[in-house]
Amino acid sequence: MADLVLSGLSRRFGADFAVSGVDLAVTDGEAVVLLGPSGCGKTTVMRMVAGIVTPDSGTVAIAGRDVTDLPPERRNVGLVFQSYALFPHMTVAGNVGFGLKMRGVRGREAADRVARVLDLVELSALAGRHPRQLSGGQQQRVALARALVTEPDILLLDEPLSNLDALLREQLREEIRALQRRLAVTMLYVTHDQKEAMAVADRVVVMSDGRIKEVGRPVDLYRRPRERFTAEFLGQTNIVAVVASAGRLTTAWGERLEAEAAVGDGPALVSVRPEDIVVVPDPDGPGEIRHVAFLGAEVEYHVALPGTRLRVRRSGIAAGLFAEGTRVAVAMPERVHALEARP
Amino acid sequence: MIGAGRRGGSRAFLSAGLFAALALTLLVPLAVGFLWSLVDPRSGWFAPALLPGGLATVHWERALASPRLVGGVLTSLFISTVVTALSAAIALPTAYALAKLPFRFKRAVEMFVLAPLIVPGLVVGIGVGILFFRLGLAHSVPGVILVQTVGTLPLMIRIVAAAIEAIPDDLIHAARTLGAGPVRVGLLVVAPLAWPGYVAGGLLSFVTSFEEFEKTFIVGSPVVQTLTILLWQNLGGQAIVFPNAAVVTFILLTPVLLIFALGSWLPRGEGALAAGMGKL
Amino acid sequence: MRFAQSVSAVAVAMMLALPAGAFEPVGASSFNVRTNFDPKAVTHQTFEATLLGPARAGGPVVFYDLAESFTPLFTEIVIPAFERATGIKVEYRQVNGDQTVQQLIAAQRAGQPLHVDLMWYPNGQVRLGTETGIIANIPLSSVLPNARDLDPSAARVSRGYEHGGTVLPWHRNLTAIGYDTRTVRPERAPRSFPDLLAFARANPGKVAITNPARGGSGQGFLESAIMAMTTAECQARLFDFSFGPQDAEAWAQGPCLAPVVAYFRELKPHVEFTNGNTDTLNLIANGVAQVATVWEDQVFDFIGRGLLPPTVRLGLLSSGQVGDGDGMVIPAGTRNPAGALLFANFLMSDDVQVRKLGLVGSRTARVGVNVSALAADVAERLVPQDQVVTLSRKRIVATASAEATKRFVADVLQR
Amino acid sequence: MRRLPRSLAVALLLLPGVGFLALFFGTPLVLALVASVTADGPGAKGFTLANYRSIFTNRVHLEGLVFSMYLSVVPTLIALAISVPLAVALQTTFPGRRLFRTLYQLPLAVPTIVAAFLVLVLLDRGGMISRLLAPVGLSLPRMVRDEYAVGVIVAMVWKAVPFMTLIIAGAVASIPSDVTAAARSLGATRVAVFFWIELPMALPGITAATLLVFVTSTGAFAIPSLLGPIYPEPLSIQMYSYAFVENRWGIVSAMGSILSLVACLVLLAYYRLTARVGGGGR
Repeated sequence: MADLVLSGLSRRFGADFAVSGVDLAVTDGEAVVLLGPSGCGKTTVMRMVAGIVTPDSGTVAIAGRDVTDLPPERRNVGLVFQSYALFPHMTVAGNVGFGLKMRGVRGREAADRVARVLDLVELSALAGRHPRQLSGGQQQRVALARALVTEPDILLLDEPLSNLDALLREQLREEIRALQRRLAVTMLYVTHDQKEAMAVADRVVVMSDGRIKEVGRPVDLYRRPRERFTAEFLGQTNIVAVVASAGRLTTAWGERLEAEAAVGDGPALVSVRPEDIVVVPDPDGPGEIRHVAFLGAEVEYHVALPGTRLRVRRSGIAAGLFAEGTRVAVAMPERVHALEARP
Repeated sequence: MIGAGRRGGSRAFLSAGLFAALALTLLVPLAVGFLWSLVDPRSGWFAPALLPGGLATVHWERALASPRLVGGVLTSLFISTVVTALSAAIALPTAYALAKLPFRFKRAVEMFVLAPLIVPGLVVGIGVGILFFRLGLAHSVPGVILVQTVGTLPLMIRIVAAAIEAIPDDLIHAARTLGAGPVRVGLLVVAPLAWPGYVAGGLLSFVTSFEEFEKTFIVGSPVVQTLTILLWQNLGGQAIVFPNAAVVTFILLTPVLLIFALGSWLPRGEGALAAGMGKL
Repeated sequence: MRFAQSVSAVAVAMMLALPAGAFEPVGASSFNVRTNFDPKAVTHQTFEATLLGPARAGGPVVFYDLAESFTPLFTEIVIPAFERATGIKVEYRQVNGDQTVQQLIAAQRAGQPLHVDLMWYPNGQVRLGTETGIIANIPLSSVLPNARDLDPSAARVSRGYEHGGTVLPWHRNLTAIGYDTRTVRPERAPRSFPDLLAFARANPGKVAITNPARGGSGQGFLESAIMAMTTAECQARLFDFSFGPQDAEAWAQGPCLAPVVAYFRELKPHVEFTNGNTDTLNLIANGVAQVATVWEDQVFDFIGRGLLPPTVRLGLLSSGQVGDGDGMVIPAGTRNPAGALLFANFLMSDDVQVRKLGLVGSRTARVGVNVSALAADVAERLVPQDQVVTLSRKRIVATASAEATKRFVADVLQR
Repeated sequence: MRRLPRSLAVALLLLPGVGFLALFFGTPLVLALVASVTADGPGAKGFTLANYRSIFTNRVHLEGLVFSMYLSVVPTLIALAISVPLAVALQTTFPGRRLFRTLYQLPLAVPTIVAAFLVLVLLDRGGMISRLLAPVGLSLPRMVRDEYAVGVIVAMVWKAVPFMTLIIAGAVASIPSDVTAAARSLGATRVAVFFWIELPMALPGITAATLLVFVTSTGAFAIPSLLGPIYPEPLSIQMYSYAFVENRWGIVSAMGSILSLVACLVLLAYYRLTARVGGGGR
């Protein structure tokens, strides 16, 4: 168990920066998720923590010790890959026991520890199988067990669920979260899936173009993003142009809103989540429903308003399903969150 | 990607070590061989002299003026080219069947295709020699081409089969639904997509044919005189004559070097080769 | 070249001469070659007149050469001269003699004869070639005008096998002892088998002996040892052409060879056996071997080509050393026997016979050829003439030699 | 056009390749097999096992067979010991890697006779290396025509290493980098990764390369003929002289059949080995 400090990490591949000036501190036992679109550098950061990629500049410190120049085998990290990266020529038990063997742990002790961690991931019955005889979910559990058995200082997971189908993905992400809590292991988790990130993380690190955009608790980043990128990447949102004047915000169709925090006068942007907007049929309303998508538990409407177009979500159809072409009145939440960026 | 520290460092040592080993095992022998081709016959090169008593180009001049040697170069190039083309043409359907179609006795067919690589060339040569006398193919260029193809076809089939295996079935199915018959699928979809296999298999076939000795010697010599046969005559058959052997060696290496330069410009060939031969 | 003149001279002579001594098949009632001329009409006098026309009609003469060192002599001198004189093309091919014999046999059996008109033929295979019928039964030694003065011991016998003249002894050669005067003064060079053993003991690793199984210089050395060490009784049939393989095996496995085997066993720890005639010569050039078993013509040729130091000299052991020479044959499958006969005759001409001695150290079997005009620096690359006269011996029958070699491998090398 | 029955289609596709090999490889092999049990010599006819018997009773033949095996096994093992680390080293990036990867393959295309020639020129007594060492008072042990066939082995290894390395490097390259990275993160050093991960995962390629080199060495003729000791002679050389000097094709065919049999046994052993290593599932 240990904390992790990255300072000024940079790495080029060819002429391009894959990672540029990344600073991050992860406290002991914390679960931090690196979130961003593919190519944003999150995997490279993780690989520099693992020691698979060497940084051009900057340092990595685990438990207060500078490990930047240490090879992977001397960092005591556990690594889980999107591809599982199981050793095809070893059984499940052989895979899980590999790290112990490398540390000179043998015999009874090794067997006990392998059995315990297999129990933890509920795979005891499959200990004698080879990886190719397992399903994807089982394989990833083996990879997890293999990474945990050596009691690593840091558990690193690189898109661990991306090769699994949706249902399994949700199930396994809960398991990972529960395990991490139970073992109180420091975890760095890389994903491009915002739901997964929010479900797993104590804190989320949003990355783009090799840099950290924003760091925060999932709820904060979702409700009160500073950056437009964060707002748009974490779930769906409506970016609405407003004009601020003495703390009051006015939309293009004349609705007046209140800002959560002080906003300087002049044009501004606010992020309004689709589920926070209410529409009701009103022949004189400013909006018109242009598109309706029935999603089961929810209905999504695309509403045209003067100068903009809003995405609105309602749960259930208790209030009825509005047809395309219906004129509606729009109710924004009373208090909205203004982004730092201005139009 | 894995490095024990900041990039650089130990990789320079690795590089230096590998190139030193290469120089010692390849460059030095070839340089000494080349010196032998330049020994002046008037002074010779006798122990304990470290260098020849004098240098002369007389061995080269004589070789390049010799119709036998020039003929040998042409014969070798012609035979190797035809062998490669023949192997490539014959290999495609069989490789496709092995790669994509399920059928009974597939394992047996695979082993049979492998067998010519397993049986020593001398044995194949002697057996084929007996047969070719009956067919009237002995001591003829077609006979040599056929017996060399026995050695190159298994390589080509295996390597091309591995390349075809890597082609997604969906592509073939898509082409069929778009109206291409089996033959056109083979020529327009499978063959172009299997080209890394053809590159690797073609290079290997050409080189194998070019340097082949035992089978050609038994079936073709003395009427068909490839470069390796001429080399044998200067080195072992009747006499070991270092300067002549050295000249023939370097004449033989020239096209080989060209082929290699060509090969290194064609990417992915190596991977296809390894895929074909990596598992028998 | 004198040849062109001789063609016209003979043509003139032909008009005056009467046909004499027609040529008959050897050992059979008919010829085993197809000819487009009448063999009965070919005499020394009518030779060229009868053959030139059919030879020119027969296409190029395909000629197989089994020796590496003669290539320049053939391709640069002899063949161009022959082509100029007769207008008949010669296709030259260098071959492996033993392999070609097998191919001729296989081709003959398959009924698809190999196209070769004249072949320099390995003399150890004359028995096999005659028995399998691949050699044309034309008595070359008596047919060719230029062969009229052959040494009688060479004309009809090759390595103890009597072939009746089908093999033309165009080349004579000696196995000898070579030594490098950089390290061995001529008076210290071994002159006898005991000398050689003593020298080898005193200079371990400095004597190179060609493996008799891999080279004639070694096999000749073994034959010379047999001649020197076995009883007269044991040698009784060594020049008897009826000494077949079974007889030879019994003889070689019997008590006769015991002293020879004993000698080689004593010699073995102190010498280096090599993989062939030229392998031995390269050891001399490398400064490793000081004394070695060699062929006279190869030493001569290698010195001339800068492959052996000019300090190497030759000598024969005092108990005598054997020599012989591969001869020319016309294969039964020839398509141009007339051309082959003309070319073979040309090879036996004075001029070719003299030039090949000066160029490649190949002696002549013709007694009438004057070879005394050799330059001194050329002559010293050969075995001294007095030793040739007194110490050169005929080779024993090939069957005995082959079986003795097997005994050598089993009882000397194997231990 | 009607669709061909599947089995007919397969047969038609297989025909060119398999038919060619059946005609020009299978038939001669059968002919050789027949010749090996047919009595030799002029006029001799009929079935005999004498040829095979003589291989196992005549000491010159038997020791030749053993020597053939020696000349197959030893160069193969040495080439293996060089090729596997080299193949792994080639996976890392280093300055001049592309050039090296082209150059090291060169001996692949050099005829075996040339390899023998270069060894003869360099390593024979009084050869280039001896001459270089002589001034400093060192001398080379006998490496050509010596009883351990060092020169033969050097030439064969020189020829085999590029071929083996090429195949093994391909096999190692196909190991996903994630797998080796996972092993490193689990505490395996570079060396441990080699022995525990890369070696076993590349095993099919390694054994395939081993097999092919073994077989090539078994039938090698030119190299032992030029560099080998004068006794024993490997079967390949004995075959040559029986065939072309003595005209005894029966024993030649028998020796060839024995060599082919050995090769087939090694092939079967290969299948057993790879089936076991890769085993455990489908």
